[in-house]
Amino acid sequence: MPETQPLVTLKKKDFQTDNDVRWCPGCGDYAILATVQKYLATTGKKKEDFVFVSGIGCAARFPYYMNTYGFHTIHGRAPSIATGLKVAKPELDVWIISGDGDSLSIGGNHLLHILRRNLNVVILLFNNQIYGLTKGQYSPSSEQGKVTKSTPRGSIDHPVNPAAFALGAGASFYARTIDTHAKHMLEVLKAAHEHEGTALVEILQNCVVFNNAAFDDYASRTTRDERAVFCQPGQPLGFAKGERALDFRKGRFKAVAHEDATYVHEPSNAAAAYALAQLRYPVADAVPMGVLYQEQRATYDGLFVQDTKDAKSAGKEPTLHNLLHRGDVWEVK
Amino acid sequence: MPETQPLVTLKKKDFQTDNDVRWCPGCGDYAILATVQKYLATTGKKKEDFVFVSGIGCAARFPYYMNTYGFHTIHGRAPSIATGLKVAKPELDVWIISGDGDSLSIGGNHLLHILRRNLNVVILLFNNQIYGLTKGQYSPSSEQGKVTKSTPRGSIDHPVNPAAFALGAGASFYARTIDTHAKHMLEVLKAAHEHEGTALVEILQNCVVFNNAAFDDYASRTTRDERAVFCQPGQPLGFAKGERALDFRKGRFKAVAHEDATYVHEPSNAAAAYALAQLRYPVADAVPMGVLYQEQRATYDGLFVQDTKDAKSAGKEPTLHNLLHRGDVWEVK
Amino acid sequence: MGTNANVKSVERVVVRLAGDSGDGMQLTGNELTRASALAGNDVATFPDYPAEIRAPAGTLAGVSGFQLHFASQDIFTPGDEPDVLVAMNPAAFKKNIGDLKPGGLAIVNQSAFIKNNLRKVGYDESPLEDPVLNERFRIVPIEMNAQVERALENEGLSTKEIGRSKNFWALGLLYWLYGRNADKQLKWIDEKFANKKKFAESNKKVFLAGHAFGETAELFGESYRVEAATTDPGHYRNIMGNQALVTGLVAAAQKSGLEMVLGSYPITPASDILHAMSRFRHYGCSTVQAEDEIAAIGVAIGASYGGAIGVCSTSGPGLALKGEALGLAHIVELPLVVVNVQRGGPSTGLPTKTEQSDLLQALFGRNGDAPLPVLAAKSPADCFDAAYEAVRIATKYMTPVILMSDGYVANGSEPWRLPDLQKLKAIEVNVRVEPEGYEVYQRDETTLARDWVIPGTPGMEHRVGGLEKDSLSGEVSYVPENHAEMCRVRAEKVRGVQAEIDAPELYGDLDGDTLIVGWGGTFGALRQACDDANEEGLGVAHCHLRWIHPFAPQLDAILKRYRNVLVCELNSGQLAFLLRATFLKDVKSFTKVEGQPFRIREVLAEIQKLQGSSNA
Amino acid sequence: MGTNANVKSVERVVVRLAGDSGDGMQLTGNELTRASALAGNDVATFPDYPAEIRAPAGTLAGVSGFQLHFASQDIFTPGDEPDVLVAMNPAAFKKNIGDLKPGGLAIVNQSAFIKNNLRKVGYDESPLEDPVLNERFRIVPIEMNAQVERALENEGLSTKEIGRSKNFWALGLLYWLYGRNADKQLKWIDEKFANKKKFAESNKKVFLAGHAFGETAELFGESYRVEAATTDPGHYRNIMGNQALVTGLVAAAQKSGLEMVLGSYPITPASDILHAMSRFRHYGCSTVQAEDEIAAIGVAIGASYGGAIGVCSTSGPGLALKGEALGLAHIVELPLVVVNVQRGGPSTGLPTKTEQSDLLQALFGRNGDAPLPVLAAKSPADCFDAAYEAVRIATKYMTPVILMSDGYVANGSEPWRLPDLQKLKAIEVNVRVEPEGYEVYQRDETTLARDWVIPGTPGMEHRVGGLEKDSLSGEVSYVPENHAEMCRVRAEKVRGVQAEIDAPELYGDLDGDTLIVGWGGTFGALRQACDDANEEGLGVAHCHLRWIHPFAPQLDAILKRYRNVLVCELNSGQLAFLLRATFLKDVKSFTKVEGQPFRIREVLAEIQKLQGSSNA
Ligand SMILES: Cc1ncc(C[n+]2csc(CCOP(=O)(O)OP(=O)(O)O)c2C)c(N)n1
Ligand SMILES: Cc1ncc(C[n+]2csc(CCOP(=O)(O)OP(=O)(O)O)c2C)c(N)n1
Ligand code: SF4
Ligand code: SF4
Ligand SMILES: [Mg+2]
Ligand SMILES: [Mg+2]
Repeated sequence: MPETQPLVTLKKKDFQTDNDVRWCPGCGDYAILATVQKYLATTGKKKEDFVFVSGIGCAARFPYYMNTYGFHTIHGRAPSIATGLKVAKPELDVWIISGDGDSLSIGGNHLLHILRRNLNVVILLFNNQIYGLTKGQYSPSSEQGKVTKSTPRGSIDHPVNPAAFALGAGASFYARTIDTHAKHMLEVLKAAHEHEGTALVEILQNCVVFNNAAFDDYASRTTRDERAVFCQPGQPLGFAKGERALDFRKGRFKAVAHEDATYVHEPSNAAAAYALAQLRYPVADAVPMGVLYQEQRATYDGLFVQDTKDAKSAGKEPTLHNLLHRGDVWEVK
Repeated sequence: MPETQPLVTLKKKDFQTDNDVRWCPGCGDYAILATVQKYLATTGKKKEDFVFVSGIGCAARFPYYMNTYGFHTIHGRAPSIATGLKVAKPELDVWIISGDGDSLSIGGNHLLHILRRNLNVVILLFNNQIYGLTKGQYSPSSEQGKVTKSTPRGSIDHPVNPAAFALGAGASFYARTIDTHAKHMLEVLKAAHEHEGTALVEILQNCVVFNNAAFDDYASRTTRDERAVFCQPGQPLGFAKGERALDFRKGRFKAVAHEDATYVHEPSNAAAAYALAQLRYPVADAVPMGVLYQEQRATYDGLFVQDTKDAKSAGKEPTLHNLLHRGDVWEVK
Repeated sequence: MGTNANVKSVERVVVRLAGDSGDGMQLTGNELTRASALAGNDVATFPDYPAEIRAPAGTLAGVSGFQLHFASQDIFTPGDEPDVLVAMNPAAFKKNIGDLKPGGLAIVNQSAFIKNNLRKVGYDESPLEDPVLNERFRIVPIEMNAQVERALENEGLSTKEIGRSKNFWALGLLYWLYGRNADKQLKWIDEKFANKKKFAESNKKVFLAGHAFGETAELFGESYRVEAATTDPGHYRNIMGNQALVTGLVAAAQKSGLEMVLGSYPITPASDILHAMSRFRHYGCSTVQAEDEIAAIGVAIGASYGGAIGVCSTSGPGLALKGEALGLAHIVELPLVVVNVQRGGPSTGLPTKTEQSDLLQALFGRNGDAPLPVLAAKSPADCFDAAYEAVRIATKYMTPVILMSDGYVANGSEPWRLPDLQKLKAIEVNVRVEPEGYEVYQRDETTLARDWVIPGTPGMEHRVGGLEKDSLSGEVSYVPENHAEMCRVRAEKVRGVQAEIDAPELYGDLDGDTLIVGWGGTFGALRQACDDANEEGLGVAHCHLRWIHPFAPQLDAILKRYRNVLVCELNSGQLAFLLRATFLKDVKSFTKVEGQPFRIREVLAEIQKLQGSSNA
Repeated sequence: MGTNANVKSVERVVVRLAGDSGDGMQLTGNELTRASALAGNDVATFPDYPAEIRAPAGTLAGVSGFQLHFASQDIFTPGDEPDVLVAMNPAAFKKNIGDLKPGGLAIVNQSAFIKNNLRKVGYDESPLEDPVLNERFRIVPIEMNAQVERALENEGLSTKEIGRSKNFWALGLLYWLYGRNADKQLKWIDEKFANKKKFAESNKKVFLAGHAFGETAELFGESYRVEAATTDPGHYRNIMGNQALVTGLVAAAQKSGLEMVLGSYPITPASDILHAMSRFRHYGCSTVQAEDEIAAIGVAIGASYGGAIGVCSTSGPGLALKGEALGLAHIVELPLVVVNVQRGGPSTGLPTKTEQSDLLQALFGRNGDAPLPVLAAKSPADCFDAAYEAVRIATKYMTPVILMSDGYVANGSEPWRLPDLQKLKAIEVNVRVEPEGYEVYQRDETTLARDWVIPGTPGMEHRVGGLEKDSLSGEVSYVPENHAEMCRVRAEKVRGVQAEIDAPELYGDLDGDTLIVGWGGTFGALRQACDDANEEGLGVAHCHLRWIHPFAPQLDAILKRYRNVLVCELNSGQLAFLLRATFLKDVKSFTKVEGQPFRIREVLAEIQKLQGSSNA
């Protein structure tokens, strides 16, 4: 979202609405909301230029709490609605808010296509590895064997890996962050927002009611120092308080002593990003956070606008008369 | 599809129906049909155990020409119907037939989910990079800039890469072959059929009417010797009649002199497969064919059957009486 | 049992429990229901979830309610207005006090009436002292928190844990108030918390404390007893609609000897069907939680194609997405049951509220002429029969069947008399394995059903699909006359289901001027309104339709017999529209689209109005 | 121009061209149509594609047909039966000869009547010598291949290329037969093949050879002239339905000053709308070829939300998939036009054939009560008006509108009198930029439309969505009465569109007993049948409905005025059902579900039958 505009000074609270926030007490969504509001206030952009488009789910309630334009659409379809919106008004700053069910179950096809088209929007995927709104069924990102209301003997579905899926779909930007880590989230939001093209941000989000502590092994305040890798371009992929790091060897990341790691993070390396995406705790010792992949590529809306310009400069003058009088016209007197 | 059965001797023509084959003269679909029929005759399996399930498109007419069970369903939904079928009758040998539109446009979500679940079926994706049946609009796999009926000034969509998509979706098997190369196709079909899990085979298929010669630069009888890499496990990725090969360096494949290549094809290396999937002619010098990726993983239907067994051995005797008399029952006399 | 209060015998009681979403009101309600049902009362319940997410504590939006009606006679609804309201906080009080019957009892957790909570719902001061309210109702404030804390003093529980068991205190009090059997409840607590002994003990303590409070405190003048209802002999269970529905499906599968596969994508208020079904795997009934609504019906169709009974369960927005696939199932003529548990529409609408506005969608929501049998369940227990019947018709006629339920029926509960296993109708199945002379669209002469040939059967390989097929061979056919014939015969087959349908049962005063007609979950309200009207001598009959398509035989004659036909439904007049088109009868509509069930008195008032105007 | 044949003047001619899918019959048909239209004839066409894929050469399934009717008077249909059949091979001959008028002329490419081809369609020997056929028809066999080869002898073309230009030879012959202006055709060939000079030259040669053949060979006794029709003065173009529809949409966008975004997923027979629209980008009308049917409407809704006019085009199975999203558009009250070009259903059905069986789906195919305006185009040229009107209503009333077309209307063509730019109605747009006092669901007093506030407008930030909203503020609301009120007002708004609709035009003998009623693409057949019936003195009036929801004012009175009301439609009686429900009038149905349009004489026969029975 590059275009620079006259700077506006707004505060976090300018982005809050009067609505009672209706998530469960303790839900990770609160922190995300606060961080997004805080971030927007730093952008210098005007409230009216932001549009939050969401599907259905707990996460998808988000637009109601943002004092911007907002569209709470139907389950899974936010990307297509956002596409129409951006095509009609490319200058808007559009954010899509979605959950793991919304994006990876019913909305999987639209996520695929928005990513490959590279529409210039930010997508926040609140991944709590559960269907929250419908009260606790396993979701496509739930781990195999998960016992939920709909799987009393444990689920048998191999999970979708949101990062790998995004990369395979041709995402030009994928990052991962954590609901409880406001500082990191702010950083990631900034990188995503500044990216030209579809910036998919997976936020590990705690559903306190139906899937509490799902990420605690590697993303909690205490464990992340040990087991999360906060990727930085040009830096080794260190973790465990700088003692260890991931090294890239023959297409696979292995944990080594920090000083032995030769690989530095290169967000444009597709295969490396894909290999990073495979790392899941506890199979892997550490889980990567931050911008795993970023590539510069023309955006759909950019090409669309260009196409319109080209067509306008090539086409006959667009008058009603010319519209009607095409082809063989004859006159009857 | 492992289970061994008493061998049956059938001929290719046993798999043919009386129906007039209704593809355009010269269409690549004919060769695929013939090769599949030929392959099935080698399996020693009975006609009645095969089911061909398809969506909608030219390719999807396939079941009408197979003298097996067949279900020509609706656009994009064959994977979900196949899932129901396998769950109801896991012993069937189910093949899904689909096109690039059917699988990657409207059916993208179902393809994602069948792949990650790893249902034990073969999927033949006839990729002609066009919508054939609806008479020539660009498809998700069409190259950017393609001029078609619906894109007179060229398409602006960045294409879906079927191989990368499959890998990102968690496919346990992905292979690529060519309509005009019966021998290779036979090999690939055999590997796919013998794989336990979802075996996705992308077949580069020529649509002579709406997208003629789309693969001629690297997959035609003459060019493939130069520019196709026929991947074999444990072998270098040679091409150009053995003169050159692809080498894997820091997550990227580069063409080098054959003798300089140190990498041998390792179908279980996910990142390498992903890097191979990125190779598109002419950006890359060569395009890989054959089994790019294969992994052993439990199948959905396998787990399903196991779950049923477990539930049956754990549950109360399944009688109607027990069904009704659950919970607090009281009697009124 | 010595008690400080009189015991008064009453015929029926309506209790409404209301509190924060986290206060456990649904559990409390369910337990009291179970106890009442076990005591032989007829019961009817109405859980009313506020919104789809747990709202911040103490807000109006966060209030969760549960209404229970128990009686010594037959009852049909959870009751129009509560006799007793239990309000756990100011929000619950504010939202519900207006519904309480004048003179009714309000048991209020006074501990929650602190400034902060009062302010959240716009009370300047506590309403518990409001003289107007106190004149109108019998308000009994209790410091429940203190009571609970005292009971758990030495248990080593956190404040949060202590706070969470308030509902067991209230339950104990209600047990005392209605003389329920406390021992059974204690046993239940033991079982429920078998893995968390600590909570079992504390909850039992709290429950007994509530019970003892009723016994000792002199706050209540009397306690009540509702005699057992004199119901038909048999075995009974209390059951919720979605549970009964699944039981009916499983029973039909079991009876048919076939496997069943439920393909479903979670959606309120249908999700419990998926949950319940997932526990019947040992019956050969399995579930696939699909990636979306379309895949869910795809899975069900695939399963039916493979010789199992394919089922899917959804609600309105999901049904909208299944239209195309339903057309496929229709044209390939496979058995399939699609359950639609209706909720408030249009669009996402009011997802946790009840409505009947998907009827026309069920009938017409797909491309082309593709008629399907459509039937509806009228009460929680009736879901069993309706589901069983849906499977029976689907397999016998080789057709998808749409079964309509709604949020009110799905979540409500009532005692269910277990059916006589001998009397369950046979499930007819057309599976064919004989290749000789097989033609794909050959039909049974009576039912017009085609044969069900399962892949894997030797010698019968054939192709099916969504393109029009030859009326005999099943090959693709573009022949104009063939298409006409196939459309005709598919429609005729579905119309032929009428042969399975009894003439509609007429109830009430059959010789009056007025007939009220309904379908689905409004049954109870209409039946009671009919009784009430006849008590006033209004001469009203009630006819409740199980089948919407095809309509029952003789419905035409019945409708024409009455001067006033009032079709009552929770939508803007959809059944009325169908009846008008089918029978050219000028039926009148009484509709309500508020996400709430009918109240008996609303229907009664409408009858009075109608008769007034038609007599004028 | 010296000629060896008499020139005979006739009023009307029906020509049917038939050949293999690869024979270029559609192009030939279109060119002859253009020439006839340019010569001032009234014309009507009916292309009849065989199946969806090009079948193997020479098979019955591969036959592609094009029927053209041109006349010196007003005509309404492509004609029931051809006067002239051009058959390029045995398959084309076999499939079509039965339709030829007795005594009609069959021009046959004898070169294709070789053993192999004959065998493919089950002829043991050439039917061209069959005495029975020769008695019945005037069969003129011509060795076209030889003729074409001779004409191209020294052009250096391959046999395949030579074979491909046969159709231009046939076109040349037809030009001679009907005295069309050959110069214009030659110019057209030059333009069409501007980039392939070689083909331009060869095609011109072949065309002229065909023309000369007519002139010199003594095979035809006479050639024909059809005078220019005496039509209303004005400028005319020949136009196909889908083209006219897109022109209407673009005209409306242009008139409104707004951009337009078409979200579409290709589907027969609607794809040409996408194709045509993709060429109007310079008008600010753009297209997004979406990944699926749902995304297509999603894009359109998003565009409307962003202040453009969102449109999507589809056919029955696609509409089935859009139901849920249509409900969203309904509840958020954004303008949107959904075009449904109907084809044979149910399911995939007969994708290249015409039908009218999606009407009830258009009205009811979504969850909840979500009424939308629905209108239909009655002829190819009328698609312009209907599309323009659809946009006008959508923006004025802030509502999705469903526009029904069908395969017959979409692919057919007729002369179109270009509308007077001055007379095009204004497109009213409710865009609001004034924040003062803005409420999301505040409504215009007359139309009940809410304001259209485009994101980016300062000071008016607000949220919309699929949950029920407060009737003023637009905040989420679960208040029962509010939901009822919103449902009521949304329905009332849509009903209010009636204010825009003229009373239906009645045609024919208004004082008779019988009224025939139709909608959509059956217009021509019904109109002509009405004329024919009145010529027989049967006293028939015709009323053709533009609007299905809401119905036109005064329709009630009109229907009630006639003893016999015969509703004719290409489905199993869907409009009839609606009329019966709405007006309680016992209308009769005449239906046809064969994937084919009505023939005039079928309708006439039905009228005769009806009158016979009703007089009996
Ligand atoms: C068509 C349709 N089917 C089903 C639903 C029910 N539904 C609402 S949200 C949801 C899933 C929510 O999961 P997720 O996207 O992970 O969001 P969360 O609630 O966890 O934030 C489902 C299944 C729906 N709204 N629409
Ligand atoms: C719901 C729906 N929308 C649209 C269509 C039209 N349609 C049929 S096949 C097809 C795409 C075919 O492309 P592909 O899958 O690549 O198959 P191909 O014809 O190229 O083999 C489309 C858009 C349809 N059948 N159903
Ligand atoms: S259910 Fe889970 S995700 Fe939803 S609001 Fe509650 S805690 Fe958050
Ligand atoms: S249109 Fe293309 S893909 Fe379809 S049958 Fe013809 S050549 Fe084959
Ligand atoms: Mg979730
Ligand atoms: Mg294709």
